[in-house]
Amino acid sequence: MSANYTADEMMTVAAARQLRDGTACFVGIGLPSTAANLARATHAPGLVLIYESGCLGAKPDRLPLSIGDGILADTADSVVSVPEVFNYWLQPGRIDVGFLGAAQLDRYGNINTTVIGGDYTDPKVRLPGAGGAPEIAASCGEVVVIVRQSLRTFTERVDFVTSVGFGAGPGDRARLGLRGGGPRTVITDLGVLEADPVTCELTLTRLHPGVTVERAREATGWPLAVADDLATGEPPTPDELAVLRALMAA
Amino acid sequence: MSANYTADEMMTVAAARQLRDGTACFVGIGLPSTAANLARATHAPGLVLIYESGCLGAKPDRLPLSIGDGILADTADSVVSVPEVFNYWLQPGRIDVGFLGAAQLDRYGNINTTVIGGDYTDPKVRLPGAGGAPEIAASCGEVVVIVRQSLRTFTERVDFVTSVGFGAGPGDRARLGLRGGGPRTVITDLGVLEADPVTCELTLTRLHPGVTVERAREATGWPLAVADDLATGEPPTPDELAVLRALMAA
Amino acid sequence: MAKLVSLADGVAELVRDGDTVALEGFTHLIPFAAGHEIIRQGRRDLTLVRMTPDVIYDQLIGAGCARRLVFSWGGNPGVGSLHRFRDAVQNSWPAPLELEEHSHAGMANRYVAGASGLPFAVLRGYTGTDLPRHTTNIRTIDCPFTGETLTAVPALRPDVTVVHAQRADRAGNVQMWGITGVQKEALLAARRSLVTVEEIVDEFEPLPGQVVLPGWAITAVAHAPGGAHPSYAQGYSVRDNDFYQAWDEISRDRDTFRDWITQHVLTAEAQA
Amino acid sequence: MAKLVSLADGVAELVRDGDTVALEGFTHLIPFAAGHEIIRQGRRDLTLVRMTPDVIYDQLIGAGCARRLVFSWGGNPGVGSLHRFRDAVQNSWPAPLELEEHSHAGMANRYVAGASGLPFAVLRGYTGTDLPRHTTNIRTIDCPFTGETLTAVPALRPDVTVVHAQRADRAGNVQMWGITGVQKEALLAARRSLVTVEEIVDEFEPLPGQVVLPGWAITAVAHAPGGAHPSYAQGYSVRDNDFYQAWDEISRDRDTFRDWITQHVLTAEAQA
Repeated sequence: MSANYTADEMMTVAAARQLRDGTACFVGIGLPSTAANLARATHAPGLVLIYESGCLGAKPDRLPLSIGDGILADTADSVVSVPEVFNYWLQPGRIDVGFLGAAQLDRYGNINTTVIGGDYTDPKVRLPGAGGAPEIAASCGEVVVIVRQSLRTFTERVDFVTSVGFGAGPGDRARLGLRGGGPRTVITDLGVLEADPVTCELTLTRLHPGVTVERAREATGWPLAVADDLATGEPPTPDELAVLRALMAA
Repeated sequence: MSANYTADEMMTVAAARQLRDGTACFVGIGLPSTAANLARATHAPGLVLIYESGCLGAKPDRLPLSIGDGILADTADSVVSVPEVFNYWLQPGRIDVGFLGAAQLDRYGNINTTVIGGDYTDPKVRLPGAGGAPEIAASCGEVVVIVRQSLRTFTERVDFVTSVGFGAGPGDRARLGLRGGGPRTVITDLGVLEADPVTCELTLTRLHPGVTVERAREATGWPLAVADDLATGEPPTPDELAVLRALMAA
Repeated sequence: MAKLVSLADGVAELVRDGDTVALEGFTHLIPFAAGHEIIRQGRRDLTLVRMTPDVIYDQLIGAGCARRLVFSWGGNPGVGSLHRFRDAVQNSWPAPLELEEHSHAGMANRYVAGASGLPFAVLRGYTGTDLPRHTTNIRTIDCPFTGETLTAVPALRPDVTVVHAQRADRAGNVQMWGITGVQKEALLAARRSLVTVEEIVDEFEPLPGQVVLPGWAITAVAHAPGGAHPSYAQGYSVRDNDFYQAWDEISRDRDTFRDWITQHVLTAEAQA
Repeated sequence: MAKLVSLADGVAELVRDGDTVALEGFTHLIPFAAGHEIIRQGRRDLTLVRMTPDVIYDQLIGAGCARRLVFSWGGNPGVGSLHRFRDAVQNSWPAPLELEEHSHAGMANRYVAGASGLPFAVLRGYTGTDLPRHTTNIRTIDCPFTGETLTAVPALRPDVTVVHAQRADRAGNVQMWGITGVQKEALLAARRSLVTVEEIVDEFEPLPGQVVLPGWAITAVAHAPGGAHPSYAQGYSVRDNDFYQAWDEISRDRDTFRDWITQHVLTAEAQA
């Protein structure tokens, strides 16, 4: 079977579907922004996009190229200062969904975007760091992670905890005083993982069309939990694909 | 001698003269606002007027009737939120002069605008309270108090410390961590008192024309310190009077 | 999304007996119409919160709606004292009024903490004054880096905040401009919110100095043209300074006050 | 009142070896021209502070100006890594670079505390992450009212903050609009400040979304048209996304980088 769409397109469409109309979503640049704008252009026209540059309710008609793209300010309901976006909007838990990427992710959805290998002061690879992620992970109603699944990213243990998922398991978020719901969903190029409500462990619940459980297991650095009722997701609709490609081309 | 001006006019003119061009002044409504606007219309065109409603650099061409008068926002360099005016502008000590009134004042310039007589929960007279005054008194480079001098206002002990002057005397402001210079000058309808640099006690240094030391002593509820080089101030100039009366009439 | 409601329905649904209620507006944009509706609906035992309880709170206190007042400056701006406020404090009429008293800086920061989802705010304030003697809501806190002692005040979290603004659109977004005071913080600090507006429009014209509050952060919006009177709404009305003067006379006497409330509030129709 | 100065004089007078320097601007209004002038004047041992050290700090670090970096996200936005930053961290080239690393929320609040004259800020942040293991500048603090434990970070007080804005008037007042990020706080937190502007005008036309910084709170203003390139100044220029892409290639190799700096910074004239 050869699909007429790429794995990245499937991942973006699956992420977009995750967003409900009328909710507020804290969006980073790249895959999250693409998915959120796709959602807004398809099933969720009332999705409120919030960018850490201070743009509340941005309505770009093309994909912004940075979180400070002029089109975000031009189309926002309100442009506020960076301290305000974190203090008045993110911190009190007003934002329903936070979208995060990851360089490394563990089975409890803890995220590393800081350093890989070596130690902190002498790392093998120095990554950009935290940005807004620690507090997005802490305070949003729930977190959706978008990341390509591979042994490099899905690791038994992250080298640095930049953003907390479920910590070491059940009860940890409450113990740490993290008030948001945490990384309930991880969307990859292979399928969708959801945090088990009891164990908090990321569990494969859906495969994208044409992907096998074995391929997902091989791309995971820990023994992957698989849902009993593992489903196969719907491929992108022609409409989703058309809108996504138009967004990417604009 | 019968002057062609009132004691209140003399007081306002004396207060206006206290303000140097190019400084920033935190202004309350009433006598302080009148004096500050008189200064701006005469010798201090570059005086920066700051109102607690959030108006920075207001340039009203008539006297505002409240600290939230529309003319303040219309003519301000910048209108900011109330939290911002207190946190970013007043608290860090950016404002050179704070202008305060008083219902009671003691010899160390401590001010009461809260309750008079009885006790706090069952006062003889309930006054408006603190407003911005405690932090103006704490944080401005210096404080100028404008108040009519009488036994009722100039009291041995204030019934309630709403805003701290020099506390109980030398060293108290530093001990309390108050970073502004405190009430260096008190302008009354009888003359001008200045805080003694050593004792911090308010000392009569200038009388308005036609006022005697005896009258000032009789209007003071403590043994009034009088400067050795007590001077008599200049009466309002015709220009000062004309501008003041035009402001009051507009 | 904010619901568009009538003022009467908005107050009926959002303001409840015993609530902690903040009506904010710094001289400009004071929500008088909403205050009158609260009086008309006979709310009782309210904890009224406001930096500058002026004529609107004098009316609510005199009408017997309040049990407690949290504030920083209670006067009739540019005129003098609030007689109903004084009568309540000095003579417990029509009911005793508990006071919790702060400075402006403290109140503003308490709203900021509430809006920020923090339990307290830190400031340089109150030190050396008698204010901390009369409430447990002014404490000290030490800087964990320098050891310096500062002041802490607890967050304000009103059950409901009511503000007045110039415009809303049909999605319940709110636009205000001119002196916008502490309204954004007071609204975001509250569990529920009601915004009365001069006008409901299809689309906002962007304006210098505007503050836009997203509809998804507001509970309800009510059309109440002239709802700031005798305060004003920049671009729509000017302050009725004569009324503030007249209030001094009206409010001095209990009977005159009661007559005024009966005539101008109780038997008046809710707007819109 | 802010002095009007040339960019070269402004940097010479306000930015000193060993200083803690913040160049702020959130994607929009990044003060590149000022950064280049700092490189040209050969400043050394700077502690560079910035929420998002991107290409401008990659250049300063690669040129050997920095000893230390205080930041929350170091990357080339939309492109990838900063190669000079990585080379400094991983290989100490051209000099070792100490890091103090925070989150955006932490950095933003550190500037707020600095602007507010407070020694520290309180937030809900960092909890459970590995960030507090690597600096003593992330601590806990207990609410004196609820007992809840929160996070404290110390105020940022740069020796000098540099920002770019659209306009100044002849009194040194500054007007910026669009995404204004954390610039007001960064500027007010600093002991000295330099603002570069696209244009100097007689009078500002009021604009929606504008932030006006009074000249009396600014040390100096320099006319530097195009001074945000390859970032942008809304109303004056658009972001040069191609340059950000090209930087990835230029900065990958030490020699290519040195050649670029020599040609485009060191031997270029200061603007205006």
